[in-house]
Amino acid sequence: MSHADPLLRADLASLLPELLLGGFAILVLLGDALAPSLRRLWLPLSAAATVAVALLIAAPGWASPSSFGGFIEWTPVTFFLAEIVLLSAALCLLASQAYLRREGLGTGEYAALLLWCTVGLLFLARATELLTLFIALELLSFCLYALAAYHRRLAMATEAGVKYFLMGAFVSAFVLLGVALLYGETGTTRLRGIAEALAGGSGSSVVVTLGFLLLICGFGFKMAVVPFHAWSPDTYQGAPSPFVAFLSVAPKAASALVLVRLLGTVASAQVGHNWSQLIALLAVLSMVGGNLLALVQKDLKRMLAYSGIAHMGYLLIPLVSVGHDALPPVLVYLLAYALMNAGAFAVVALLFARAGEQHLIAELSGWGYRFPFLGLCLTVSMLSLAGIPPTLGFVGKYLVFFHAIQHGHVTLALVGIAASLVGAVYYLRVVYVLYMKPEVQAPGPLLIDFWGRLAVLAAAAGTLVLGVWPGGLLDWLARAIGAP
Amino acid sequence: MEVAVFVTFALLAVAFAIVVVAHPHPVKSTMSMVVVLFCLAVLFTMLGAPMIAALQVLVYTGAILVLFLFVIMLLNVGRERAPVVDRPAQRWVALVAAAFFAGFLGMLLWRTHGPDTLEPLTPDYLSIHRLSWELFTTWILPFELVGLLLLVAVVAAYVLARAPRPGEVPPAPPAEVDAAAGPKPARAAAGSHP
Amino acid sequence: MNYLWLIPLLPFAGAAVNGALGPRVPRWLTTLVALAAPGASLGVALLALWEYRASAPAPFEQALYAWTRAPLHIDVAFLLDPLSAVMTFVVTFVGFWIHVYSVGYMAHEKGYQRYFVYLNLFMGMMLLLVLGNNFLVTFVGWEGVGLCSYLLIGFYYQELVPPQAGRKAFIVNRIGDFAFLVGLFALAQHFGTLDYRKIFAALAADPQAAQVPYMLGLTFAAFVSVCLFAGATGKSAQIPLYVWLPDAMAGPTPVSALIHAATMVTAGVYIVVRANALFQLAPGVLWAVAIIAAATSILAATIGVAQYDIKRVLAYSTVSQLGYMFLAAGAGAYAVAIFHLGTHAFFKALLFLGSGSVIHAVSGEQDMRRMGGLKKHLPVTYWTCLIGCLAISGVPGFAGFFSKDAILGAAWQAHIALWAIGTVTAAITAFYMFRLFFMTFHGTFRGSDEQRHHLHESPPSMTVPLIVLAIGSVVAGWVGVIPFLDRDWLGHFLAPVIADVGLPAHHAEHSLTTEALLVGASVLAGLLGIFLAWRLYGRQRNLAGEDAFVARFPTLHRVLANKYYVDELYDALVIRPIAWLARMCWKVIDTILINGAVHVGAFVVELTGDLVRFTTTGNVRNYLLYFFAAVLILFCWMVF
Amino acid sequence: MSVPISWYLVLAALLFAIGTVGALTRRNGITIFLSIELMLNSVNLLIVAYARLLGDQGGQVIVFFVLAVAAAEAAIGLALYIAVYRLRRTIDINRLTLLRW
Amino acid sequence: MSTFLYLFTHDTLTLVVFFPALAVVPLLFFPARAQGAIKVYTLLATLGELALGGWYLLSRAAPGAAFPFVRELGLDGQPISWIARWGIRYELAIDGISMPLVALTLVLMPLVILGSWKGIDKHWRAYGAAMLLLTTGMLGVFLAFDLFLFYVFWELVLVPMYLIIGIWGGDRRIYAALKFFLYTMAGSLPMLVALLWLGWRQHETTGQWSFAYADLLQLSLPLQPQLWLFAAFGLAFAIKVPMFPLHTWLPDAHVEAPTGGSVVLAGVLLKLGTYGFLRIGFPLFPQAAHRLGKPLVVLALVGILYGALVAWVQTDMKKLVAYSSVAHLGFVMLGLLAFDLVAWQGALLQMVNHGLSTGALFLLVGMLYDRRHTKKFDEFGGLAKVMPVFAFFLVFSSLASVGLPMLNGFVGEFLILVGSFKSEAADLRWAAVAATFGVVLAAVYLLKMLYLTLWGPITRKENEGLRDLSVREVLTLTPLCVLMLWIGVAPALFLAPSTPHLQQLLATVRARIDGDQGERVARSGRGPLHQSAPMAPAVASGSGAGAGIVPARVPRSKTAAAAGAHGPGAVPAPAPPGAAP
Repeated sequence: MSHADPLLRADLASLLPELLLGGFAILVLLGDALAPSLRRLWLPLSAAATVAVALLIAAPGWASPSSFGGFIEWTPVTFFLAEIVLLSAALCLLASQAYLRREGLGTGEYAALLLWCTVGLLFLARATELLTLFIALELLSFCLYALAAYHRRLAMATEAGVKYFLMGAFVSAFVLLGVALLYGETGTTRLRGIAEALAGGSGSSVVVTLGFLLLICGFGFKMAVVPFHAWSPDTYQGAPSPFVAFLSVAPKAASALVLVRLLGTVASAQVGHNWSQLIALLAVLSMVGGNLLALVQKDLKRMLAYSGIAHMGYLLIPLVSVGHDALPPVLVYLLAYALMNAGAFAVVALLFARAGEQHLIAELSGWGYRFPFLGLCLTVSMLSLAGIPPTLGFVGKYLVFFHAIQHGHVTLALVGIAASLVGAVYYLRVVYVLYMKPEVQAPGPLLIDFWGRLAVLAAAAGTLVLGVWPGGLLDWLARAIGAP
Repeated sequence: MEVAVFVTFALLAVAFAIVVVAHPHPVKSTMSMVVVLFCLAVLFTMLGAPMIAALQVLVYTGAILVLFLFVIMLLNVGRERAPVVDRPAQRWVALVAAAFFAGFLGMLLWRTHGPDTLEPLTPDYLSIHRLSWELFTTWILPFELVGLLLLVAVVAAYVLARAPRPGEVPPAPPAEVDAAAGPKPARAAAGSHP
Repeated sequence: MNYLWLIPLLPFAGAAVNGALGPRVPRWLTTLVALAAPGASLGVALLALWEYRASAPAPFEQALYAWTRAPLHIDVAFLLDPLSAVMTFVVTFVGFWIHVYSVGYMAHEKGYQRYFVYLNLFMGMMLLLVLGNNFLVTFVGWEGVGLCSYLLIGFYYQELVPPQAGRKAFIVNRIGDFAFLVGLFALAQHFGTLDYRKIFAALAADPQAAQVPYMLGLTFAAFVSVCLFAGATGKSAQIPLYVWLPDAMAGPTPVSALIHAATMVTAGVYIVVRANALFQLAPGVLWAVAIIAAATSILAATIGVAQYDIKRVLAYSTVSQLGYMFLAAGAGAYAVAIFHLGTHAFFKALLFLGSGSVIHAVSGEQDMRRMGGLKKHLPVTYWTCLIGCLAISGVPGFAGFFSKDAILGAAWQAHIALWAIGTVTAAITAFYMFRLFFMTFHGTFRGSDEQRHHLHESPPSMTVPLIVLAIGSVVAGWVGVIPFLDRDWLGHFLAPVIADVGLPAHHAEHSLTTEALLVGASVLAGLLGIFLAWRLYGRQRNLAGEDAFVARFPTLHRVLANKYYVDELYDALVIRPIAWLARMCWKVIDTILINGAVHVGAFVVELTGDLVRFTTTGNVRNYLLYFFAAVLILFCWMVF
Repeated sequence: MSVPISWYLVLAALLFAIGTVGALTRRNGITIFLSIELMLNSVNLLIVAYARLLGDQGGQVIVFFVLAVAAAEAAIGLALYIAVYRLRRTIDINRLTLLRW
Repeated sequence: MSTFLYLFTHDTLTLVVFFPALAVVPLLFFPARAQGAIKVYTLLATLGELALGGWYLLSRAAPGAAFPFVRELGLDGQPISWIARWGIRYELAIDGISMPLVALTLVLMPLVILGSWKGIDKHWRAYGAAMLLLTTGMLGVFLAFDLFLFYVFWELVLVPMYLIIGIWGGDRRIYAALKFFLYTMAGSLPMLVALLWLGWRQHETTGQWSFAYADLLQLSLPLQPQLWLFAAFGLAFAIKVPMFPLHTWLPDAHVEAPTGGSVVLAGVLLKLGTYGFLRIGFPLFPQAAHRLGKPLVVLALVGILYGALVAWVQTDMKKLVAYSSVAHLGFVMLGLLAFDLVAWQGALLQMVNHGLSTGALFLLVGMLYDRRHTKKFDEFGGLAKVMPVFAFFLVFSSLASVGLPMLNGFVGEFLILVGSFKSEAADLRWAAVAATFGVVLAAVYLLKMLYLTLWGPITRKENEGLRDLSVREVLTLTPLCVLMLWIGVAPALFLAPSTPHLQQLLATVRARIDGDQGERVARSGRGPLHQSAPMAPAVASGSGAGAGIVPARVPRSKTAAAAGAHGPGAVPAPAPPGAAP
């Protein structure tokens, strides 16, 4: 460990988005305590802040590529991921307003926790050092635990929180073990340092393998990859629906990036030999398992949870052969997933009046006509999830499969499409329930507000527009990341 | 001498660790945990980390475990009524897996670091001054993060455990919600597949 | 002669105009259009023939437009050569008079306008068939007449039987058409064109080229001939596809006269003669044609003996007579086949129209057992029918005599057995025709009183055509003899159409003695048949003879009356198995195998999902264990 | 003689495994959480031992942070238990199975 | 952006393709209850599309000549890039092959809307939107000249059709809709993989990213990958066609779909499959197509006969017509697999024909259904008495479907069969003969339908008071019938625009097949097409008795074929002299 760089202003400046968001969260919290009557403002305001930060970080040159002595970095990849995280946070915040109002829940803490969680995610995405990674992970996890159980009056919500918490704590112990082993074997916790040390031949390869494996499993858990997925349906089902729009997207996205980093380190350090097979195995398990399990769900949220598991499987496909060109598919897929999943959960949040009960798909029967706008947006989300053009979901699938094919993993692509076929069944089920079944029951007392609609519209429009014109996005990624 | 101390505290730690996980009464578990942590603190000292040892005793034993005790008492958690586990498979698989894991990891570490010899402890290594220098320069970012983390923890704990505010809908009456009485598995629920 | 295309077009126009006018216009207008179209067509045809007389036998071709262009160029084109000239004359002439007859016959029917639309359409199609300059145009007409036949047989669509009969006719015809089409494909493949003149020119230029092995172990010529003849068996009701024709009598009687006696059913003969160059190159096929024709003729004739439905008797007679024509063709005497085609068109149309007149008179009754003694009520019909019967029986002086005699002569040269069958058939023909005649016109009326009350001679619109056709039935036979006092005038006229492919000519002149003997035998056979009929039916003036016949040969009668059970045989051997197969395809392959596999696949997927879902027990300790176990397993997998 | 470093490491592994067993076999939520704390602490031991082996004070810093995290975690976890207990009057994990399948 | 504006404001393919989709937008602002207005608007939109498209086609077509190949270019005269990163272009183009199908789509859509007037009684707004989107999708498939774009349109078609079946369908509509969707997906997903592989391969070979049809056409792949790719593409197309045994979605979809849905499904959607084979499957993977030709021919034949047989025993009118589609499309497939110009002409024409006649039949069944709410044969009989106009149209359309000369069906079938029979690229004589038997069966089942519905006495009281067709219904059917007759009487006019394009395509394909076979000796001097008569094999072989025809029909020598297969990169041998267009 070198004796370290002094704390520089430039380094602090590179924490701009985190500082802004975190600070804003504190302001919200204070405001909530001081002026409770303004509680309807917090969520839209926070969303606006998120959007503002999202716009702000697009400005060039405010952050150095690497700061705090190589603890965090700021690259186009991180930027893109940060945008995804901020986007899903904004959508979640917007969609939550109606839910929280309907359920009589406080908004200040909610907004603050969500913003802090976003901060944690940004750190997670940026961290290139294992301890920072671990703390960021814990930071965001704490927020997630609290938010999952935010609806304290609901048995389901608290149960979801406890389950998520126990799983998370258990897994974080393993992650920490992994960190410890890597630290012990290489003497450093910086990823680059680890790679260099390993390339230099230090450390026991088996122990290092175990260390990396534990980390990968840990972040696989966060991504809800089979076989580390079991928590996600339970948690999604119990947690507040609009929050799941965030929970199901942002942590997965950041963890995926961490996974990319870890795999990149592993690859450059040349430790262990069958990481590719490992990822391929996880991908296949997730695609097949997720889709099979989603197929038999009657609860919309659980179905979406399993679908999310399956999507993480698709996402892993490019990581089988991790390299520069694996990033665009992953990032685009994440963006697509963020938009369509957030859209879907936002609609769920708006359409299901009884938060403490199951969200049966059958309840939506015929509501496509009662709620033409929401129905249409949900349909768009479903089609995008199913990978039907011209949606961003399709573009994502296309890139993922294309990557697989370019690297000779045709079998993986074929498994992927077979799983997609199963996937189409349950996504379509939502569509047909919406439009093809006669209405069986009138909705309960719903609250469909402007912000919710805005979130849904943004998600659906984004899915479609980027699906039709993905060119700019892909060009940008290619230029920024320098994929071949 | 050192070996004797190590063996004593190690055995103690293991023994009480077993008590922690095996004792049916949470209070006893927690108290055993105190012993374990104390033993570990001793070992930390032996490893040249007196600062950590002190923190261990202060933070862990002094704060965290007391918190545990408070909560246990608050919730009035008694002995586990049923046998420790109700599904033998879970227990046996867990035991075998853990044993395997311990054996494997232990063997691995033993094999890897068995021959390693330790440098004698240097003052530098023991220096708390240097440690804090490290903490506030190299590790400043995690340090800041941990600050936020603690804030989050406070808020989160408050959000979760606070009493309902005036005007807020109170929690549902505490009812013994049994899993069996919960929502039926969706398979059995109404709705049809094509 | 550039107006040649008007001949088929005019009837089409008539159909179109009447079709467009609809059923609500005054009946006289419908009649006007309906008669004007074939009338004009007849006029144009006569004009064309008159003009053609000058340039004959050089064929006249007229291409209207290209139906398809390269790579397979097919023109919509017409051809006037001796063969089509004869056919055109027969079709337009007989057709026109049957139209006239129909005006009277259909006067009280509901679908008057529809009837004439169909009938005009038929005329157009038939003329397309005979005037077509290539196989395709002919085929268009060929299928077109089939369609009209379907529509006209099923004219009384509100009854149960006629639509079924129509369907049967169409489908059986289609089976023939299938073969015809395959023949067309072979021709197109081999020659790259379907033009008659190009094909026959190529054949004439290089007959050997058609002798190459092709399909089914046959030479090209044989294969195509087989296909065309198979097509002809459908259209011209030969074994094995003759079964539709008797059923086709469900249509109005003039239809039977026009389509199922005079014109459409002879299309098969026409096509065989048209393609004689190919048949000539396939002697084996010619034999087959002759044998099938002979068999058909005697089979149908014997069935005709035991029928009571007046139209059915005539139908079987038609089948039998068509067999005669094919017999001639099979014996290589193509001109003779056409000769008989022409004479038959007259006398069979006459007979059908006569029977129509009878049916008209007895209020739709068709069973001869409930007729009798109509002679005094229907004098015109009686006398014209007598002429028809005499003609078909081959009584000297009447048309049938000449053509039948020529056929038997050709058969004699081909093989004595063929001649023998032909002669026996002639006797049977005479017998059943006069059985019909006596049962209908002689004796006492056996129908109900109500029918008796309504007995009347038909209106002039019906009797005039009868008379015209009766004259034709006499005169037509002399055509072959008289015009230039050249025996076999028709044969010479048609000669350019008959291919000379260098094979030994089938028919040299008979010696005079042989000739005389043959003529004598055939006349004798006819007279014998007439005599027998008179003995059984004419003399006793009631049905005693019939009863005696039935009593004497009950089994034979049953077999004959049931048409040798051929329909039942087809039903059991062809239709039922195919229907069974179809149901199997549907119920077993489609529903059980394919859909079943899909459903089972879907079920298995869902079942797997349902089983796997129970791993998500809801107990978080299980989840922890999953994680832990997975880590361990993956680690072992990674390390070992 | 000094204690070989591998003894510490093996001890840490052993404690970690014991903690795992506790987490996997207990049904009382608090005991499970306690077991997880035990796991964390065993990792602390591992890190300190490694730090000693490497002669790197960074390891101690890590442990310092881990302690803080563990404390925070305890706060949240126990708060969650309280929330659950309010509704269900139990923190028996086996009974928290409203959400399943 | 300026390109964008330009494309939407000029007489372009883009406008033709996307006009219906644009027309959806105002539709969304209609109040849901204003069904009448929505209907009229939708009809006007489809008519507008017909006018636009019709103008586009007519202004470029010359009677009797080839339809020009028109490529959609940007303002700068360059192809328009869509996803530049992967060389994906927004490349629309039209030629004589797609033109008839585009025209068919344009003509059918207003009729479909007219035909749905009464049958669709709810959610007209959604129905109109789905139909219009469907139009865009279908036109897009026919006009896309970039494979990626093709795929996008291909999938785009799926959703509206799924909704149409599922929302406005019969009792088992959801099952049918899902089946339709999943079958199609099951085909199109492997196609996507194959497509991506192809794009990658293109990049590997040329260093350029491109999915453009013209570029991929240049890619000569070895046999092995070709086989896989063809299998993947072929699966997608075969499901859409549908070929036996992948057809079972069709009867369900047809039976459950509303009238309009059935018409579009049979009229246009099925053609996507055959068009795919013709445009993509064969030209891109000629050797593979040729290798797999035999099994495919067998499937096509089975489809013809099996479809006909099963149609025969149906008790439901729509199901009968649906199975008849299986048979008819079997003919098309046979024609395509013959690799013969005449057969291809016929196949292309038959695609249109089938769209017209089967479309009309479905419309008629729908009209009956509107009146009686049943399609079962038992419920009918003797309708000709009460509904003579209906009877006329039903007979007319059935006869067209049966393949009666002078109507369109005959032309297509005749050309297909002649072409298959005389094809030299594939030995299909017996197949053609067997297929010809399908013509007989067509008569069997369609006449059965006529018999059971129209003829005989009226057996049910309900049928006695049935109204005959209204003016609207007659207007719906008349254009179809006019076209059926027109094509039947003067097919040359309809064949002319596409023949040169087909010929060119065929020459490319044949050249590569021949290269694969390395067996040009036997047919030296003989082009794929005979234009001069007589050109009997006998002529080629002189008067040597019987020997002339044999060499041309010699079964492909195994060794020669294998040699072709092993050729590295399978460089296509130069075309035989006659094969060049």
